[in-house]
Amino acid sequence: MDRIIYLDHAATTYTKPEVLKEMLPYFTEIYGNPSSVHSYGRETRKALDLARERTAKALNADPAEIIFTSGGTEADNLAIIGTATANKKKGNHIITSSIEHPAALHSCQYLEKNGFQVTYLPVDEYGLIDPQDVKEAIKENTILISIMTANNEIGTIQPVREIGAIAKEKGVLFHTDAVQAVGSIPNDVRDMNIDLLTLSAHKSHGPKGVGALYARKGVRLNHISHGGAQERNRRAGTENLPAIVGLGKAIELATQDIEARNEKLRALRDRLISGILSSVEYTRLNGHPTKRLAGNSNFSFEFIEGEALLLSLDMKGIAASSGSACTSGTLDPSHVLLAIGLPHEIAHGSLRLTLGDENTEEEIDYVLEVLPQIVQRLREMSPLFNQDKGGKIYV
Amino acid sequence: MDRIIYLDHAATTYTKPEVLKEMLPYFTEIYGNPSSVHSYGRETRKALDLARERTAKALNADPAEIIFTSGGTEADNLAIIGTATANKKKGNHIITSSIEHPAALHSCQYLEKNGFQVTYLPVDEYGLIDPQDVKEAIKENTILISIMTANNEIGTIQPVREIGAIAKEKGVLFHTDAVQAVGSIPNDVRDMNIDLLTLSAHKSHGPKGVGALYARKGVRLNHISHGGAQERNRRAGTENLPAIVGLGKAIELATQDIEARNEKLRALRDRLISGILSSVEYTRLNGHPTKRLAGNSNFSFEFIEGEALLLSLDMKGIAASSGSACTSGTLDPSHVLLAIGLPHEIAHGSLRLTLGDENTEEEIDYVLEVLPQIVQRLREMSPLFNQDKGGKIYV
Amino acid sequence: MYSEKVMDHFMNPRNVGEIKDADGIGEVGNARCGDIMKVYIKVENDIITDVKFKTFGCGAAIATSSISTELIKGKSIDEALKITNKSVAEALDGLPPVKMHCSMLAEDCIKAAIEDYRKKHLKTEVNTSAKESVE
Amino acid sequence: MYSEKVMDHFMNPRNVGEIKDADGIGEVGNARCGDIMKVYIKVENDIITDVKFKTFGCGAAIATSSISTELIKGKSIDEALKITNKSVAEALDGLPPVKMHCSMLAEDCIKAAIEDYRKKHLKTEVNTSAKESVE
Ligand SMILES: Cc1ncc(COP(=O)(O)O)c(C=O)c1O
Ligand SMILES: Cc1ncc(COP(=O)(O)O)c(C=O)c1O
Repeated sequence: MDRIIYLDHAATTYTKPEVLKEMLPYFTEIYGNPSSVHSYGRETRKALDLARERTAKALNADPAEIIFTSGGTEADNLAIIGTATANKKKGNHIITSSIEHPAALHSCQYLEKNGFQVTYLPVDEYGLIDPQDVKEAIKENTILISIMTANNEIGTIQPVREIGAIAKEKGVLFHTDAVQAVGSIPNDVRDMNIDLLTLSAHKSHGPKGVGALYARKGVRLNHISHGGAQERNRRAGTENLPAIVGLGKAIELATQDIEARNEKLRALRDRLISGILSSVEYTRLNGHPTKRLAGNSNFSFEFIEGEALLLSLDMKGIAASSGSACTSGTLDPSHVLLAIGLPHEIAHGSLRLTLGDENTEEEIDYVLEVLPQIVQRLREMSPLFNQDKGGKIYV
Repeated sequence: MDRIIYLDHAATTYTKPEVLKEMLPYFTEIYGNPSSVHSYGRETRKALDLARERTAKALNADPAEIIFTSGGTEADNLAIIGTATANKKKGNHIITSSIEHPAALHSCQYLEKNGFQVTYLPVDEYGLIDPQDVKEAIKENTILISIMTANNEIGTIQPVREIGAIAKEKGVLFHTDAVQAVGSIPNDVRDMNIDLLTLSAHKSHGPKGVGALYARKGVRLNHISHGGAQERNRRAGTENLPAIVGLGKAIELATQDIEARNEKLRALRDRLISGILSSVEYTRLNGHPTKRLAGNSNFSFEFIEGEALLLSLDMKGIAASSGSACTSGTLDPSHVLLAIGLPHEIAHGSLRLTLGDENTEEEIDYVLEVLPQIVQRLREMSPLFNQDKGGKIYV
Repeated sequence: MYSEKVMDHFMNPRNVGEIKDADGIGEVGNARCGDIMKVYIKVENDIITDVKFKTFGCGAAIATSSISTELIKGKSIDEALKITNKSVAEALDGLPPVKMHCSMLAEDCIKAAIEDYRKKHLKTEVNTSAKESVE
Repeated sequence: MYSEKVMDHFMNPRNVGEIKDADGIGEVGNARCGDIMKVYIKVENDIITDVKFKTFGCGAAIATSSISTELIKGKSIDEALKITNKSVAEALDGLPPVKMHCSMLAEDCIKAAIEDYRKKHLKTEVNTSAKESVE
């Protein structure tokens, strides 16, 4: 294989040529500072406005409700820390889940160190949150519920609409990290009673280093970056114009034809899932069988470790990722895999294959050809694996 | 004039074609996540390392001392808030100046609300800080001195080396915001005893939305963004690779041939300054006559308001900026102009013309031709101006 | 940022100047805040027959000064008093939100000039009667 | 990320397997942390004549297992004991900082196998004398 088969779309995606094309003039020709009075500045302000309109439209929001940030991480930080500190007179309790992205989880942990209380809701074996749990966790002093729309590792899609309805009924703010969901499932913030929503361009064929927070009009929000009065004083720093233009275009494209794209992705994904489950024993699919992102698959292969698997796949031209600790240099494997109940040793042997538009059936078939051999080779090296005893010698 | 004469380089600059060229592959071809194990990720990690080396080299720093951020604002926030909170056991007093960029000033004000004490040192009529003042302001509990290398409005260059020596002698951390200085004056962090230094790519012909903080090895620094463990756990969020590549290249270019570039800029700037001062009465140059950035000029024209001036210049194809409040929609004019002792009404009538490589003598001469007429026209409309009485009827 | 109409009134302001023997003069704003507007009116039979202004301020301040003088010229005092910052902004095809205070300036200044006219007018009458009684 | 040498030892690990009648067996690490290494040695006249390993772990763990077995094969026990995590990493042309703990695994495991050998060896002697005294 000369070409690389890229199956790591949940990590990041390439910037689409038509997106890049819209960005290019803003590097070298229309480069003014949008805050400037002169015509160079005004041109860029127009582009900023257009990107804001496109982003708002994709979410059924109002342009004034869109705040551009440096990415999903900053948007999550702003949503959680910004609302918590702005609403602390109303209460100091936050509800989130145990499978959020670190950008949300660590924001909550930061708040815990600063006088807030956080409830981390458990999930079931598929990674699903029970809306009833959310409802029961709400207390007098609850000010914010932050639950991701879809999980970045196992792809499980949460009952966002139900949670939104509960939040509204109880008068609690509801934030959702939709970084993985945008372009994969429709996100209508009005219809779903979402008060704050995080997105990031580079997960949907936009550029890296730019994201957005939708914050419903009237939501009290403190800025978390200190400096100029950009973004109506909600986010300081010279606007990253080319990237913002790219985000606008990418989100516009990503939220078109979702169903057609998903159909294709789902077919490929299901081919991959059933192929792997039927050809590799001691393997499980992580995440929900149907309530999952169309492009996401996530497996655990017993007796082997994820990074070794990734390296082996890479040697065969397949780019993937893992929830193994050894990919990050820490010792604990993915908090998401632990939260759905996997024992550490099985969580370590996980593999995430996330598909995108450009993947083909041939590529999937190639993966199905090489993956079983790779798993077999690693198992043969593993002291945990004993063919004779049916493999199950670990505890 | 069909072409626009761009004299707003301190606000932002275009991305140089050779910088953009290096960035392009990282949008569409080499787009992996640097944290990924596979070869796509490894390629991007290499590019990240190269950008880090280039940036470090430009400052005489070590690559491990460079933290990439989303811009100068975030780097200032990280430097000031990150060191203050990490060192608060040692003390809670910070020294800064009254003419810092809002990114630094507002970070200090945020800290003041959170239990820190801040001394805002005054400046003289040229915008200079007296190192003796810094020395005398240091108390038992002083943990940080943050003084910008060069001012973004009036271009005054501070005695950074002297301040660095004092900081070192007293064992206090020294941060400098060098956003405007990089590429204009050499910044050797070892030689000048700088512990932390902020830079931003878009001020030096690099892309917007990316900056860097140099933080000397051993400096205690809390991260201020919460999420992934990128940048050795000092800055969370997927690395903005194309922009970081662009920053590395831009900083490399900007720190080459500084003297040759400055010579040209200085000649143009001095032509502009002497031309304006000799042809427009009731006008003053703001900032230091010689200790100023080679490309910076800043004037106050009595009896008129800055935004009206900018609009008029814009109609003549000249892009400039002002320290007037009316460009920002607030009421108070630039805190920098007030700090150097200008009365409000004069500060309102200020104009900043900042030059770059591509400006020519012809452009300067054109400005010298149209500016006096514009000022005259606005003065004739102004109730403050009375030709007969020598103009001085305001109080 | 600005509408074409604003730019037109900024670049070609109508009624700039002073009226030496004005019947009413209004001055509002202050140099500290970056805008001062001064309006001079001539009034005959309750009709504003002439109006001039001088303004220190931003583009929007100059444009609103210009349009507001146009709006009241030839109008009766009562009609002129109906001017509001909204009508001024509308006449300019809108103003950016951060500039709405400039249209306030125009409204206030026109009203100040009329008040001054009325005061003087009244004063003249009072003075006249005072004079009469003294003589 | 990894040197060519690491990748070579990862893709073509030397001495993979088990020795049924090993003289010493070492096992370190645990599945919780994501790496377990098991080393089997045959010893004759104080010389390690054969060595095999099985490893559950990342690329670096497998490569360090492989190289460390190569490093001790044919060596005397004393020489083998001189192995350190540094020498293992150097033999692989270096390891990324976050992976240095993997080279610890190899060092510890080799030492554990030798200790096991010595214990058994000693035990055998003790047992022998015990047997003798019983008989
Ligand atoms: C669910 C989720 N939230 C937040 C982020 C952070 O986004 P970014 O990398 O743009 O900072 C990511 C991706 O890294 C993600 O998958
Ligand atoms: C001195 C100074 N510091 C900080 C900044 C902020 O940098 P950025 O726009 O990259 O956030 C600027 C420019 O806006 C500046 O001139």
